[in-house]
Amino acid sequence: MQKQLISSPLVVSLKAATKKQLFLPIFALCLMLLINVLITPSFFKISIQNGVLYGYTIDIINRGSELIILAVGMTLVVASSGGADISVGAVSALAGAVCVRLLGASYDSYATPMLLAILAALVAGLACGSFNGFLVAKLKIQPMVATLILFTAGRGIAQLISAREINGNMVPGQILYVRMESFRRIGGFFPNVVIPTPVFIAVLFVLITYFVLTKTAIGLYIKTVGINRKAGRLVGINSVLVMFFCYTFCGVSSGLAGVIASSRIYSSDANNIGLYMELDAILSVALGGNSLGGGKFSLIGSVIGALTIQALSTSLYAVGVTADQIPVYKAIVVILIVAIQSEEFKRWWSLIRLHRQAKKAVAV
Amino acid sequence: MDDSVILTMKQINMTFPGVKALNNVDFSLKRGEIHALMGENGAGKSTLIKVLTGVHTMDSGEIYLQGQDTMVINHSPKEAQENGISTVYQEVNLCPNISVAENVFVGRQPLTRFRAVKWKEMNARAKKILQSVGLQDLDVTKPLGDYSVAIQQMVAIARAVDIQCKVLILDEPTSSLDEHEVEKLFSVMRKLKEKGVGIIFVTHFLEQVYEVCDCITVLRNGDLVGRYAISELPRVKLVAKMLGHDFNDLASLRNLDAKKLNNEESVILKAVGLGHAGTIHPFDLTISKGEVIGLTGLLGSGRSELARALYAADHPDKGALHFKGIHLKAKDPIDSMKAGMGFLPEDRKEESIISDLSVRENMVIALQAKTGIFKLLPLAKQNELALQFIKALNIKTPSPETLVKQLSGGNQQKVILGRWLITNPDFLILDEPTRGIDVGTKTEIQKLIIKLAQSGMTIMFISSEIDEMLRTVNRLCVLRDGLKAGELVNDNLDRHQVMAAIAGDQ
Amino acid sequence: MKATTYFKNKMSGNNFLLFVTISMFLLMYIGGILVYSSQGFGTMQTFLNMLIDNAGLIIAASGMTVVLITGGIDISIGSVVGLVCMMLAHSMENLGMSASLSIALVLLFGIAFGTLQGWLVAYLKLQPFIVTLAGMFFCRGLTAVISVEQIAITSNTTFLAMAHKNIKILFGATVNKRGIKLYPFVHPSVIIALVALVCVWYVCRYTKFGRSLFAVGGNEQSALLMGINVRKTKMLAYVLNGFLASLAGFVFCLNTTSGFVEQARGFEMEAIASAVIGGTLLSGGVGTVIGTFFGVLIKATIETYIRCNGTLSSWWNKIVLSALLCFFIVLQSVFATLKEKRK
Amino acid sequence: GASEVAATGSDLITVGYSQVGAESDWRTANTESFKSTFVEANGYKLIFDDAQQKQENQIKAIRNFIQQDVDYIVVAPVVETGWDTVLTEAKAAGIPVILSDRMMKLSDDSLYLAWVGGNFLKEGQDGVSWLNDYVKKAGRENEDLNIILLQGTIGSSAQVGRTQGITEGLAKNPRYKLLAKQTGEFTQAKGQEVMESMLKAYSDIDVVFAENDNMAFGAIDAIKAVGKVPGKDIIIISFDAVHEAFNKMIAGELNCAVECNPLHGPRVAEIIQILEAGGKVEKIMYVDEGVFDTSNAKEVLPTRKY
Ligand SMILES: Nc1ncnc2c1ncn2[C@@H]1O[C@H](COP(=O)(O)OP(=O)(O)OP(=O)(O)O)[C@@H](O)[C@H]1O
Ligand SMILES: Nc1ncnc2c1ncn2[C@@H]1O[C@H](COP(=O)(O)OP(=O)(O)OP(=O)(O)O)[C@@H](O)[C@H]1O
Ligand SMILES: [Mg+2]
Ligand SMILES: [Mg+2]
Repeated sequence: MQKQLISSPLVVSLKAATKKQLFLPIFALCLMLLINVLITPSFFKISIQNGVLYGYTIDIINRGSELIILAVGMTLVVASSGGADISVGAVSALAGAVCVRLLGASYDSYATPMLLAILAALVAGLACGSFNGFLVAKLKIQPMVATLILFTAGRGIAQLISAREINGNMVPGQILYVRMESFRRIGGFFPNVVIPTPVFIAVLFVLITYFVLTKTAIGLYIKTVGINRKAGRLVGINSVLVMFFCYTFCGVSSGLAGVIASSRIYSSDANNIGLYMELDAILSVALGGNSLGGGKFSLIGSVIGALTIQALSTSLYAVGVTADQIPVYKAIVVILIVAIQSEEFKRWWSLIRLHRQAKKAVAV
Repeated sequence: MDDSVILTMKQINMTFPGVKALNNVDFSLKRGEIHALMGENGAGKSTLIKVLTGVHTMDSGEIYLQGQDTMVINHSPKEAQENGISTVYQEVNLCPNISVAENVFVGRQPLTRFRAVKWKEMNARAKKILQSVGLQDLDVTKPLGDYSVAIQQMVAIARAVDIQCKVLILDEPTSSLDEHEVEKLFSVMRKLKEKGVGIIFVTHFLEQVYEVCDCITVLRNGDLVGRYAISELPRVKLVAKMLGHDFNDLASLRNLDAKKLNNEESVILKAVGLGHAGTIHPFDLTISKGEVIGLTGLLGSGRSELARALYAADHPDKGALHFKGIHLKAKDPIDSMKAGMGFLPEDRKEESIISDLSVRENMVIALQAKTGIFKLLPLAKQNELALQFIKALNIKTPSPETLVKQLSGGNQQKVILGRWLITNPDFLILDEPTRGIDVGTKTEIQKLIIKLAQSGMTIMFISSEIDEMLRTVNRLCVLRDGLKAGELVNDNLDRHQVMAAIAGDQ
Repeated sequence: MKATTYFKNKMSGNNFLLFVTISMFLLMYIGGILVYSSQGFGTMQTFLNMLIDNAGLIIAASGMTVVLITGGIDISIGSVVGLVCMMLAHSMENLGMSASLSIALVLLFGIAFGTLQGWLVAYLKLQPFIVTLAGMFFCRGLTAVISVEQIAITSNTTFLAMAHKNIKILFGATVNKRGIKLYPFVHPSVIIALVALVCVWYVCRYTKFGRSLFAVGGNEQSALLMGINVRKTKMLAYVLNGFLASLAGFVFCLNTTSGFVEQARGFEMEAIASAVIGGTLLSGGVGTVIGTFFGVLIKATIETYIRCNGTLSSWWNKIVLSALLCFFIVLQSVFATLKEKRK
Repeated sequence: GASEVAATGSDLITVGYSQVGAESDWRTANTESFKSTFVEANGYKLIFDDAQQKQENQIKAIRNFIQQDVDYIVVAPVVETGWDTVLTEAKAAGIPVILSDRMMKLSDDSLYLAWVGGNFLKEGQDGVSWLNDYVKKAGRENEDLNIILLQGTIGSSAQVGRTQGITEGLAKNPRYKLLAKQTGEFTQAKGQEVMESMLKAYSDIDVVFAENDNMAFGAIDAIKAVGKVPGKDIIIISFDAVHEAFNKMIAGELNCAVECNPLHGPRVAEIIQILEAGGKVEKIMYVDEGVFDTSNAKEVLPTRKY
């Protein structure tokens, strides 16, 4: 045994392990895309129209950007605390509202410089995230319950922020519009760039997160805290801080998603930005092969999960399933994917195979 | 076949990913027999038991029970219980959230005619059963989690003993018990034996084997070494069979350079009136560099609490601690670690093992935390450290990337020990480090402790085994009811003197 | 002396949270009477309205509690309630089924759906959150498949009679501004809810199955090794919950006598919040339906505050509601930590 | 039962208003209209309740109004059905009920006194007749027009009424071809998403009907994204006529917005005054609604209250 261990190079086994976890999510995504091609032959067709890339696949990646960003944040939250942050959708709406309100509705200038407004939105997300983090990490309130507070309040605050002057008084609950073209570039295209900006942002965000997780020990800390908080404390990890970090990070990612979403519609729609996104984000994490019980996680898995979900929605739209009925198909596909990924299914599968082999052997 | 055989296992094979845990193992048990199952850590003892009780599915093999002509395969512990096999598993496997009484009776509560649980009767019966194993006035309505590991262990035993069975399996039940409780357990076992129950007993304490067992089966690396009557296998031979080679006896070991240490200038740690409300009364303690100090006392006397207070695992609310000449105001373990302490806690499952992480990650985590979050140890370095200590501690694992939860209990303990050695602390607290560790390794660990002390590390050693302590420590600190009751210098102590000091009737 | 130790024992562990919940409710309720007496807060009917309005929630939250105790979660119940309403409306209005047949049908559906989810969770070991999230999508979508239009129950007289039945309580009558004497009343749904609550309480407290729920929630591995059929227990928890969700749907439908796609959206969150306020832990192993019942009442009290205030806009409504929720949860956590410290 | 109303105690008339929520600008304008009408200065006390788009909350609110013993209950129902039980309770307590915005389907019409609201069906028809006029003016009468309909949330009365009005109106003209209808759930983002896929599926679209302004804004973006000019290449007609819609019309991106007037408060106050005076009221009362397009947007905008 000793020999075996020395002879098996670590790197190889590491790669094998990650491959194993990612194999099924990737497989599911590919299957999803394959079905799409069968239904819509032009699915993979990408053309350049009006100076930008155009096609179903581009739509999926573009529309999926916010989901990817949210899924990344959600992954860390789930890994460190074994619970989900259900406030991400509402926080996105809130951050979007902050950004739009600061930018103002003028046709020829911003009320606040754009970068500053975006920064403010991210700070708003960060504040919400740290509020959640404080409740979960410090006060030890169960994640879903703690985040339920902002889940309810977030849109209320967003509406409060979305105030506009009507006949002399500020009336909240309005949809505010940004009239400056340059703001739309965040959710659209930069001049002479063929790739949608959200895709850039999402890729950059994933890369930075990945970099942080692999170049510092935070990834290891998160896993440790997610698996055994007490043990983590005794080996010198401040679990409160780690969880706090994860929730705050998730808040920032919600803020970023909110900025993109509001830039797409260049307005602050407190009611609809990020609506039900928390569910999709949690689903992405699960479809990526991650356990919702916390502990080990794969960031890339979640990204693939997010793409799978977006591909699913886009293709259901493409087939012409009505919006109300989409959930039925979504449910079935999701259950199939997670069932195939489950340990138990693998066990059954191998049992069946063994059985067959045994039968064959008898027959021979 | 012999009429009195109640359990036969034949040609049992069991494979885990990367490990052949059992290889054609045979086992049989007679009526009224106490049968010791022996072997090193990772020999396959627990696996054999789990295969028998349906926790694991074996690859191949046959199991027969008396009174049933056909082969029996238990698909679940429930089925095993119904087939008359009652088990105490190695790690305490009870539910901390429900009451003690419920833990004893869950799944078999006394019911009224309308199938309603009779709470009063259940509590009363639980109380009686617990008394029979020596737990007087325990509040059986309190959640089990409120009690210490030892008590939980006794509750688990009480539960198993109470289940009407033909076969009783005890997988290292004594690892967290003190002598008094062990005695109680033995008397219960003897009673059951008289009733004709066959008992499988796993332990790493050789004396206990010779005290109660009739018969020994030895496993090594998943292979059956043999089955022996107790009389034909003296201690030395047993150890040799377990290890597969001869073995220099423990008695030869002794930490000899004890006295020369107690001079003031080499004091490394000094606690003045340190205490933590509710667990340990304020105490004074001075420890010199290179010393091995033992903590001794009865169950629940506060040994762990004292250690935890020193390490700031429970932030002490009274007194002061001077460590390496500075006033250490540690709020959290990390502060103590940075100052140069290490702490191997008592409850492996709850407080040490990070079950879903690999052996490597489990080993380097403490050093990583000490180094700081932004200075990730390079993978090569992590690997090097892990391999070094896997070798040094002789940890049985297919690879450093194996998940630590897949190791046997004893090997998990070694991983944790390795975790702290990697941080190279000045002062290392070991709370029951040898729990569940086989004789061979135990000696290794004791030797290691002495060696580390000689090389300048200061060690606090807590163990329920007095002999082990006497062999390794320079000084013994006696605790009673959360109070530091006195100190004994280990010049020529024997166990009787220590026992007397613990009991408090000098 | 004896009494205090008895009390101390009762207060230990998880009873403590229940105690906190009940006292909080009483405090809040009395506070409400003091502040909003002119808005009719103190009348008996206001209290009964809390029960009438939340009859469905009481049932669904009880079911949720059972699932939470096992360490699971079920976020599909809102959709199940919506679907059940739609099925009832569709079967009685469009298919002309009798009330009893449709009710039996939807209850059966609840059991079947609970079984399916339970099987996926317990036997296929899928994560409960994901399974029931898919269940939520599925039921909501199915509701839309049956009909995207609202269906009102107008022709089934048995059902309507049941829905409109007022069970009068013959004391505590009030006379309103218009000189009309109003007796306090409840709807049959309240009786159903309370009976269901007591049944679930009994099951949890006094049956083997009920006790196994706690063991499984406390530590699944240990429960398995102690000889509990973990998979069956978990599955049954979901079956029971599925049944209760459909019963809640039926009760809900008595209140609204119609089916439409958006009905009972977010109901699961209310159920979870009620259970948690009532001292149930999402991590499993701890909880009582009595606590959950008071959780529902606390939520109802908070809502009644907001209604009696009568000036809050939508946004302030949301913010105040969650601020109160936050206040409550934090207070609960502070109590729990204080107690932990004392130990 | 209105004559039973006795002026007792305080002389303020308490009105309980159960509002749907704050899901759109239209809705907040509607709320504002109530809040500014039923003020103490006018002799009212308003008890406002926001149902957060949930019928069950409205039912709870009505029960609460009965407990608070209000003089009038005004409900803007989330949905049309399912009100019998609670309105029976209100009737038993002798409190008159006035409906706003949406209608209720009730087994017994005596459960409410009056209804005030817009006429969705007529709005739909107005939209089509505007198109008829526009086509005539532009001289495109003999052209086949391909039309896309972006529907609101399916089942909502605005969607049902407008869809009916539009589809019936379009069916009258054989030159109009309704290519597809799909719901954009009344939101800008969904509207854009649906329009994008429509533009992929159909290369030649002439007219888009969006059942509210927000979806129209989304559609405008989707159209711009493929390089077409909204308002010129594709005619866009939307409903509600919120503030921003006027800006879009001024910019020429939106051709027409059919008004859906949210200012119901004064109308309801009128009814209450008549009832208080012991008079009779009509059961159904529509609010005035106009049609605006690029030609008059600029003049109208400053006069808009929402
Ligand atoms: N769940 C598991 N997955 C993979 N391997 C396992 C698992 N459980 C045990 N093993 C392996 O099987 C072998 C036998 O382990 P087992 O627990 O039976 O040892 P043991 O004799 O009980 O040792 P100890 O005295 O330390 O308890 C070990 O090498 C261990 O690594
Ligand atoms: N018989 C008992 N009844 C009730 N509580 C007990 C009993 N024995 C111990 N305890 C509790 O368990 C706690 C744990 O004790 P602790 O772990 O410090 O003991 P220890 O001396 O380290 O012994 P060991 O490590 O062998 O269990 C004690 O603080 C005490 O409150
Ligand atoms: Mg073992
Ligand atoms: Mg101890």
